[in-house]
Amino acid sequence: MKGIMKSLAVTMSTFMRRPVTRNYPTVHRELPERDRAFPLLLWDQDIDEPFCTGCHACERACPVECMTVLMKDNPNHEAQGGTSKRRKIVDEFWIDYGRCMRCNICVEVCNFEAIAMNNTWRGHEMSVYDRADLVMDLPQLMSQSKAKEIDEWVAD
Amino acid sequence: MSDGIFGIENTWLDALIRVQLIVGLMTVVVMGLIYIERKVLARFQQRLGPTRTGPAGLLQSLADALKLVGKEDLRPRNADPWTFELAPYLVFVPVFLGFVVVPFVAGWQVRVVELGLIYFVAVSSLSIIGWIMAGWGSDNRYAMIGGMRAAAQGISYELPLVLALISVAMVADSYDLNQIVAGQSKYPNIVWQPLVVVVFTIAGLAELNRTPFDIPVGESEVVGGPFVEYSGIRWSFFFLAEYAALFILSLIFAAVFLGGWAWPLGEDWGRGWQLVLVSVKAGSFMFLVFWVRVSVPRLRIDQLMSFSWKILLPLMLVQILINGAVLVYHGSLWILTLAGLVGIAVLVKLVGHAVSQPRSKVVVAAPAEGKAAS
Amino acid sequence: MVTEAAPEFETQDLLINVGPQHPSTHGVFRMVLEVDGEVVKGLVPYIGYLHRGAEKLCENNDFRQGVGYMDRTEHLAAHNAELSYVMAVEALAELEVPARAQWIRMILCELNRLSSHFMFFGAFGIDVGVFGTPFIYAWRERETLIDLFEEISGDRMMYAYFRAGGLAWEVPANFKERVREVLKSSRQGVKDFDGLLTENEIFIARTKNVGSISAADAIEIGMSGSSLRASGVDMDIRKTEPYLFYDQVEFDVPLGKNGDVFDRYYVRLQEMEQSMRIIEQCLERLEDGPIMPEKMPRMLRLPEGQEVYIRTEAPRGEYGVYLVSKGGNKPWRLKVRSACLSNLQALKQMSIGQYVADAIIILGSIDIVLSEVDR
Amino acid sequence: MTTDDTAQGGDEAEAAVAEPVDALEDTIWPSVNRALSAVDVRPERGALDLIVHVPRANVVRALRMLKQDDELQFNYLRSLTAVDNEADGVDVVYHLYSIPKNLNVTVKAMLPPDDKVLGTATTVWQAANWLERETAEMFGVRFTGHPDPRTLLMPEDMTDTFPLLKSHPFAEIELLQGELLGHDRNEGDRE
Repeated sequence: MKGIMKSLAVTMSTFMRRPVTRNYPTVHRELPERDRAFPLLLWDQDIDEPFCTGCHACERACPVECMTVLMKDNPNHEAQGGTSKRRKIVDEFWIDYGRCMRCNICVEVCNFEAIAMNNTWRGHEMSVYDRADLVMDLPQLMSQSKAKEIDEWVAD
Repeated sequence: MSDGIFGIENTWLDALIRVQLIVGLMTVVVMGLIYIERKVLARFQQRLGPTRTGPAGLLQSLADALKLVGKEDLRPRNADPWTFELAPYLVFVPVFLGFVVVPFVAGWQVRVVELGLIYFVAVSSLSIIGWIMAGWGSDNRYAMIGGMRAAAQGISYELPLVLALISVAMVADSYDLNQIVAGQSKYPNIVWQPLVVVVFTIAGLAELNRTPFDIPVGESEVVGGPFVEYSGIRWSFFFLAEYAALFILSLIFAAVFLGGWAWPLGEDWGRGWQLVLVSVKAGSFMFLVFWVRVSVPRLRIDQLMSFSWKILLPLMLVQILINGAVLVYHGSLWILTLAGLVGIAVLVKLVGHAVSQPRSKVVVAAPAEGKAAS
Repeated sequence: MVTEAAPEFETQDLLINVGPQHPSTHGVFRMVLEVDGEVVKGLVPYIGYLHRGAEKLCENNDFRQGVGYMDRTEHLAAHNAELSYVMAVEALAELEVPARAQWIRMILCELNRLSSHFMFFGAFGIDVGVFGTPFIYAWRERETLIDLFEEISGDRMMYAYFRAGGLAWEVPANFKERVREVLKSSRQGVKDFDGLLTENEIFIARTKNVGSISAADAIEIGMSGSSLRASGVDMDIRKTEPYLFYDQVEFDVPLGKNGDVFDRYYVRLQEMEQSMRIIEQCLERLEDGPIMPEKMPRMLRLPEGQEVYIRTEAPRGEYGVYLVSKGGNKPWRLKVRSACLSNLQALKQMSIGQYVADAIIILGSIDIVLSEVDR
Repeated sequence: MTTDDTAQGGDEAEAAVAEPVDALEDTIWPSVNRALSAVDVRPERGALDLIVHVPRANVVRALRMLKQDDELQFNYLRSLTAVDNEADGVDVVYHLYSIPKNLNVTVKAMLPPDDKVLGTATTVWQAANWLERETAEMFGVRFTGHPDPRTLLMPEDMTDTFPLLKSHPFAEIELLQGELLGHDRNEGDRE
């Protein structure tokens, strides 16, 4: 019976300890800065346009091919009297969050630092009823960064 | 004791009101018990338990009840209709019948029955039939195995339970629960019969199908046992029966062994104090059951059987023999206490012996010499 | 007077289908038990429910993209899976991995062994019958470990953190304090499990001499890891063929004696203490430095016609990666040697003649992870 | 061992076939050669272990010799798989390990693409049972004498297509992300 008494002692000792439950929906745990929810595009606040120039680097590097990018000439370019130095700008950009495996390779290959991993809770709370709604188009991808909700972390 | 409750003369009406009182009390207590168990088990596991429904989760049992009532009451296509439908009643009703003899407080007893203890044992063994019917009726292999296991366990642990109650009745020399409790005003029966208390707890756990004896309903093996095919209100009957049985067993334990409402100056401090006494004693038995449920693994069916037949039963027979000898020759009751303590030591040694094959001493190997030559 | 023989009642064995949805098959695993009463007479395992063709997919992805798939082939110890794959690529490309990266890899692999073994104890405790307590203890410890992994790589279970040549990025600044903090709580977790189960008479009665397998049979069937060492075979790849810096840290290899369920449980419990010992030593040896070799080619191409079979000691046994390359940046053939697949082959031999309840425990004691079995 | 201290000796081995036999002195080739003297085998230096090519006919005999040879004692079959080399057939690869001696060797048998049949190794190690079933269903190799030739991971009736062959195509992605937009979703109501 000694062993059974020992087991009872262990459970009694945990009876005395403070519960470790995190009340998720009511209390949102503070996410580490490196948290990788889903990739999203970053907004260049001072020239008021996305960093992304639509160069397809991430689209080619993606293992699961969950991105589609279209490029166009930048109307806001200096040659046409605009303020931006980017000659090309992203026209259309879709990421299928249903296929993305969050491996962070797109962030590593992007040489304009235009894409980063969403490290906010909104990036995690993405449940939808229809799989097609998981395909994020350009406005959706840029919405959080445009609203300055993202301080992105990108490995140096 | 006034012959009718609230002074009603017509016995039929009086009996009906008492039964209604019991049913009302029971459903409230069982709902509360489910909630308390979930909270206590959670605390044992450093969790919070139900917190979402109502303040601190108090409405959890109500929510469960509403959900179960709302659920569709399924029956497998080729299940045997009658046995499947009637099984829950045969499990649920005997437990309620047991409440007739339970001595809550001095005056409050549904009916003072001369052979109260025998009546309780007889009634509580009826529910085994219900388990077998549920197992056989629902045409599911897991349920079948669960049902057979429930029958084997129920019967083989009925005997130590009965013998335990008989040996206590010998000491208190009466079967009427009221007398048994009244006789304990100076010394509770646990003093005279320590071994019987241990055996009663073990057999009680087995009757309730509680860990370490929850073999018929072991989720990891038979996925819920006999009531795997049940759903909705029918399933909740099984669930309520389990908690009602726990409640009645803890009340009987408090009454028979810890002196019920009598022991520390129960008579002269009036009903309020008696109520406190009974609830503390019953509560401590229930807390012990929850505590064991959280910390002890489940026995295998053959170990369970051999434990009852080879260890509990012989011990109980010897105990009754000693009781008889001491009581017939009017020896002092303290010999019984001594015999009981020796019995417990023997029980512990037997369990230790049954388990103590030489445990493999783990040899820590010296690091392998040389690196891999490919 | 010849009494006519009693009619021979032909008893029929019961076929019980355990899984693929069953509380204790640890994933989508199905076995059909042929049961006579309570005794198991036959057992036919069915696997393949979780087969995603990881090996075929890896043939279509280059060496950086493949790391993500390797996590998915071993979801409880993704670091160990990535390690084998990455070491295979480095062996073929003859990349020189800096010391700091190797120490960090060792620490993360051992931490992942802890979290994987905690998962084993949690699930095994429920199989044996304790109502949920081991599982919640396991989850309490795993949560602290997984929070640490999230702070380092950003993901809870699918890290994709190792890269051919080193690590994807630097560990956070407070890495050492965080690891020591997590170790403190893991030590408490191991103490809880030891107290709760190891000496419990009912646990011993349930697991002693159940489903035992001899050393010769275990070797014959190709078992590996704790299940093999529980039968007394001294084979731990960290000792016999040391990789990373395992030859520069001292630790012991616990062995069982009669290869039953209790030994498999107890060997894993002691392995956790050894892992913590290793992590302590690694933390002292960890010093600053680069985590990637300087001259890393932008697009990693492997030499023509080379092949290598790298094996490392994952929590469940030998996790091997057999990489064949015919030049280019994609592997020609990538075979993942799964420890659980070989360990599972012994299930039938261990379970015949035991009770139904024991067959469930024996399955639990092998600690299978279906994503590794089915790849 | 770490990849930097190469235990293979100084000279860099050039193409496998033309390798002078004595260059493999430091590996276990001499003892393997002695053990397999009855079989004509061709050694090759692998990145980590020694590779021995054995003709298809007497692979099982060679494996049994390696297992029973008391100086080598390869009593542990690490892994068994196949490599599809398209034109020049399928290589069946056996990775062996000797627990007492702590030695490793890789045995390879080359099968012509049209006649992929080979003796079963389950008579030598039981470990080969499931590994051969998986190789059979993935590469179409038929192991004669296998005790239980059912499929392992594939569904029972899928015995005609062999996924891991190079000829088996990768499935196309059903819908490129852009086309999903055909799903009529008016802009701007997303927020």
